[in-house]
Amino acid sequence: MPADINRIKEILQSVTTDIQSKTPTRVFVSVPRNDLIRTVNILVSELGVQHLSTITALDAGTVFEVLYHFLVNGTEITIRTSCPKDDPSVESIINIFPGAVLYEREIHDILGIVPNGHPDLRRLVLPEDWVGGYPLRKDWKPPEGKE
Amino acid sequence: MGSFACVWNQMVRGTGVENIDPVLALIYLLIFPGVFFLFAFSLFTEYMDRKLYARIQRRVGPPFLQPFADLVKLASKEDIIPEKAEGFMFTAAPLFAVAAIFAAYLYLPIVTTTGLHSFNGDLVVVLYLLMIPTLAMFLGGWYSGNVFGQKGGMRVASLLFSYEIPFFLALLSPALVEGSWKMADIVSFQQAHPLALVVTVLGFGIAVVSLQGKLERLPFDIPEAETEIVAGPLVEYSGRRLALFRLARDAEMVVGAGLISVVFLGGPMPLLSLQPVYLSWALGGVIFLLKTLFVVLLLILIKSAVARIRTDQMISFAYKWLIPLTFVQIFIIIIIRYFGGI
Amino acid sequence: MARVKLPIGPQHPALKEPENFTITLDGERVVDVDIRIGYTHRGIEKLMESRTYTQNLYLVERICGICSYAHVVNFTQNVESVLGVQIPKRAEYIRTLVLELERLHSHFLWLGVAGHEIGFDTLFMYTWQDREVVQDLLELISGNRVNYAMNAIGGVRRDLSDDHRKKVLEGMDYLEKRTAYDKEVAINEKTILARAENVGILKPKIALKYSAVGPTVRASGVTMDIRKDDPYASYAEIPFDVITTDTCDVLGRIVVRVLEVFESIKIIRYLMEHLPAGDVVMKVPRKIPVGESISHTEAPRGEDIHYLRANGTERPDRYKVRTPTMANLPAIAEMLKGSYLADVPIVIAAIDPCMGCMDRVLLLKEGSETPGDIIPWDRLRAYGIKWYAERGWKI
Amino acid sequence: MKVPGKMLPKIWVYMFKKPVTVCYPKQRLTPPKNLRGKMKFYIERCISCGLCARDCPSTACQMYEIDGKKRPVFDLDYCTFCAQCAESCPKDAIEMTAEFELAHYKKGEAIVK
Repeated sequence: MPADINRIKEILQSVTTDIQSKTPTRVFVSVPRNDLIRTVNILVSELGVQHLSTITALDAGTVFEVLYHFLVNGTEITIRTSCPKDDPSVESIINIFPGAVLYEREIHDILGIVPNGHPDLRRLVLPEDWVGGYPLRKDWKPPEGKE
Repeated sequence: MGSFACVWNQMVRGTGVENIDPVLALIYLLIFPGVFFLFAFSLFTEYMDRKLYARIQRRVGPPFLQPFADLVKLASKEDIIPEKAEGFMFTAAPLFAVAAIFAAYLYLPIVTTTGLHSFNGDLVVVLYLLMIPTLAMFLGGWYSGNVFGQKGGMRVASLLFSYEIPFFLALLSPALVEGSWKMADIVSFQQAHPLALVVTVLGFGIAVVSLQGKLERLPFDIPEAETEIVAGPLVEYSGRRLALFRLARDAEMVVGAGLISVVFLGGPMPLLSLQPVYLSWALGGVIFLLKTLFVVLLLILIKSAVARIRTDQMISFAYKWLIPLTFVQIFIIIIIRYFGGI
Repeated sequence: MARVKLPIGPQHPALKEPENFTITLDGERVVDVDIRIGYTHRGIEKLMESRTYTQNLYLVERICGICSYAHVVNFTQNVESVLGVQIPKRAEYIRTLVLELERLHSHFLWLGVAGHEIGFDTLFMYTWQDREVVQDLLELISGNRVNYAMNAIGGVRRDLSDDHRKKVLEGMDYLEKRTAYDKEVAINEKTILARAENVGILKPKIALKYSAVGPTVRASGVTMDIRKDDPYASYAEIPFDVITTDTCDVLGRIVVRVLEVFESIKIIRYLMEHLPAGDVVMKVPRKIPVGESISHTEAPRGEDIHYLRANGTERPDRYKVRTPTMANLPAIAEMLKGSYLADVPIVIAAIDPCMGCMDRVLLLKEGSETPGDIIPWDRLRAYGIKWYAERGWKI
Repeated sequence: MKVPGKMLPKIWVYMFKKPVTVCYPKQRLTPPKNLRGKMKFYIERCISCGLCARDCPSTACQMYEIDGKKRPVFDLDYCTFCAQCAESCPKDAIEMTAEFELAHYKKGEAIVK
């Protein structure tokens, strides 16, 4: 049973009105990055969200977008937030969802977005002595002399 | 040469043949049923083990000479001794293992009722010699300087008693039946009273299961559990020394199975006194061989039907089931003897 | 022996793929686990940005060698959703068929691997023999055993003939019989029970806390199955049950997977009996309009979620893949703590890890060495020794 | 009943049965007809459109000048056998065959023109 879009609009009234839904099971919510933790908390307490599917980060030209995908009753609720390129950081949500620990390490690793408050920001997918920058940024160039 | 003849005379007394040529004694020691035969038979047992295991799993399995080819290949490979390894113990361990097994083998009554040399208590000597490869394994693993090797060595040492005690007790039960620690006496007794074999069936089962543990085969291959600690004590071994360890393992299987077939199944029994003497040897040898292979078959069936258990489970299995059952076996024998059944 | 650090991996017989679990042992007990991934990082997400959608079809497939089709279905569903097209019904049925066959082959493979991890090689060989039946069916339907190349954007590439249908149904009959026996063995063989019962406990609360997915959470009694929750392909029309157990241990994970095999057989029978007629593919434009889409499927290992951002060209702007193993990984550390060393392989195997899928993104060369250089053996060895020495490992 | 050695009866039966694996290359299994193996290229049907080379995900198929016309050349060293070229071809000039034994000694020997 998909979550009710009107219910989501109602509970998130105080945070944002930018809520889109093309199909019943996909909801996109855009929030400023300062309101991220508040939004997630509202979703958890009001809607009973328990499962974090993943975190996607991407280089959207002028800003970095970070998308948090939550799954509740078969509906994929995506919270979209963004951070400027000169200050690539978001609040870490691992206090609410400990399962985010690897996803946040991953976005830190490949895009250089710092999740503030994350206790363990070692490399995840790239080698520990990697110096080639952040490969998923659009301005990234592969090092010279690749195979 | 004189001493050989002396030994030989003592040995063949069972069949009533006197004054054998010392050359034959050498043949006995080196070719049949001595070192060379054990070597070939061990490799054959490994082949049988692998082939039947493969067939049970519906695979084709290795060709006949594969174990030999493996041995030759390993022997011709570079022999690496890790820097961290304790040189002497690490290199000597496989030699101890092989030497002990080959020595133990010579005491088994294979073609006649006695082995190369028979004396009171030879059963105990064979049991002790059979323990040396396990100790060599522990030392080799411990001194290899590798974490996995040490872990494996620890496991070898900690599991030692869980199978050695039931194995010792089970193998001593036929000795209790006969009242002698001499394998020649046990075999002769069994030849005289074939029904005595029935009494020790329980002991036979226990001995086979403990032998499985002794050989570190499934479900007791905990010391070298491949998916946990890679190869355990053998992790740093390579080339010749690994080949020797593997040969020791195969020979241990033959000697262990042979020992069980001697004390529980009557060894080369029924012994017929045929003329010339080598015919009766041959017959005894063939019977012994078949009995040994039967025990090996049991080992293979056990191996293919179970999963590996954990260290703690193995210890509790040994103390909860194997050892009490051996006491039951010994108790049965004492009662039967008390009432003069045998 | 005091505390020992045991490196399980990157190369270790318990792991079929290179990952590193550094296990701190106190005797035989595990006290701490540290996980390091990334050894098979291939840069697929980055690579996808430089390829057309058609080419990406085959790249996505190669994220994983086992659940490859779940990834392709996700990719095509994403692209179709951005395009706003509805694919023909028959195509949906065929996709569902291949998805379920893939689940069968993955679960059989897993059963075998689990058997191997606890040293039960005979079970391993028997289940893989059954798996071969599924593989032959997949080869018959798609033309290859592993990477099926079945999907096109807007449908599937190959149709199903009556002969194929008959063969699939025959195969299902055979598998049902064999799996009944496997189930009988798995829940009654004492040595398996000894190794699986009360091992790798994952309480439902912890499972939810770490957002675990798939059979791993279903074995902890959490009902979560994307096929039911958010039906894709033709799952909305098919009657089937979501299997859960509440034993929370490795045995539960075995039972869930074995019972799921029966469910898959049921689903495949239904599909074969109700296969609608019609086209299997429709024409779609090469250029995909601006838009974004999320698609998730219930891969054999759990929820597999993909995100696509399209920018109106022939190539995607960003493609994000999150494989089930990645979601289950944080839970492993919880399961391992306090268990025996001997349980480590089976506990790791119990989530059905597929490290290759997990590590997708990229790698050109070790960063500190000049990229493109061939590193000589002795330098590589010195580097390795240094690497381990820095982490306090004795080698 | 929960006992160790539950499989013993089956093991005993299988011990005397033929193995299910085959000794390749002495024995061979026949692959299904629609296997995606080595491709066959009908040059007379080719209209040099280059769609195959464009869609090839692994640069195995590239266009070269042959007898004054652009023709695809397939290098099987790179090929992933996805059959997208056969799919893309508007004139069905490319066909996948069931031939799968493609081992060769040197790089660049396995080429389909």
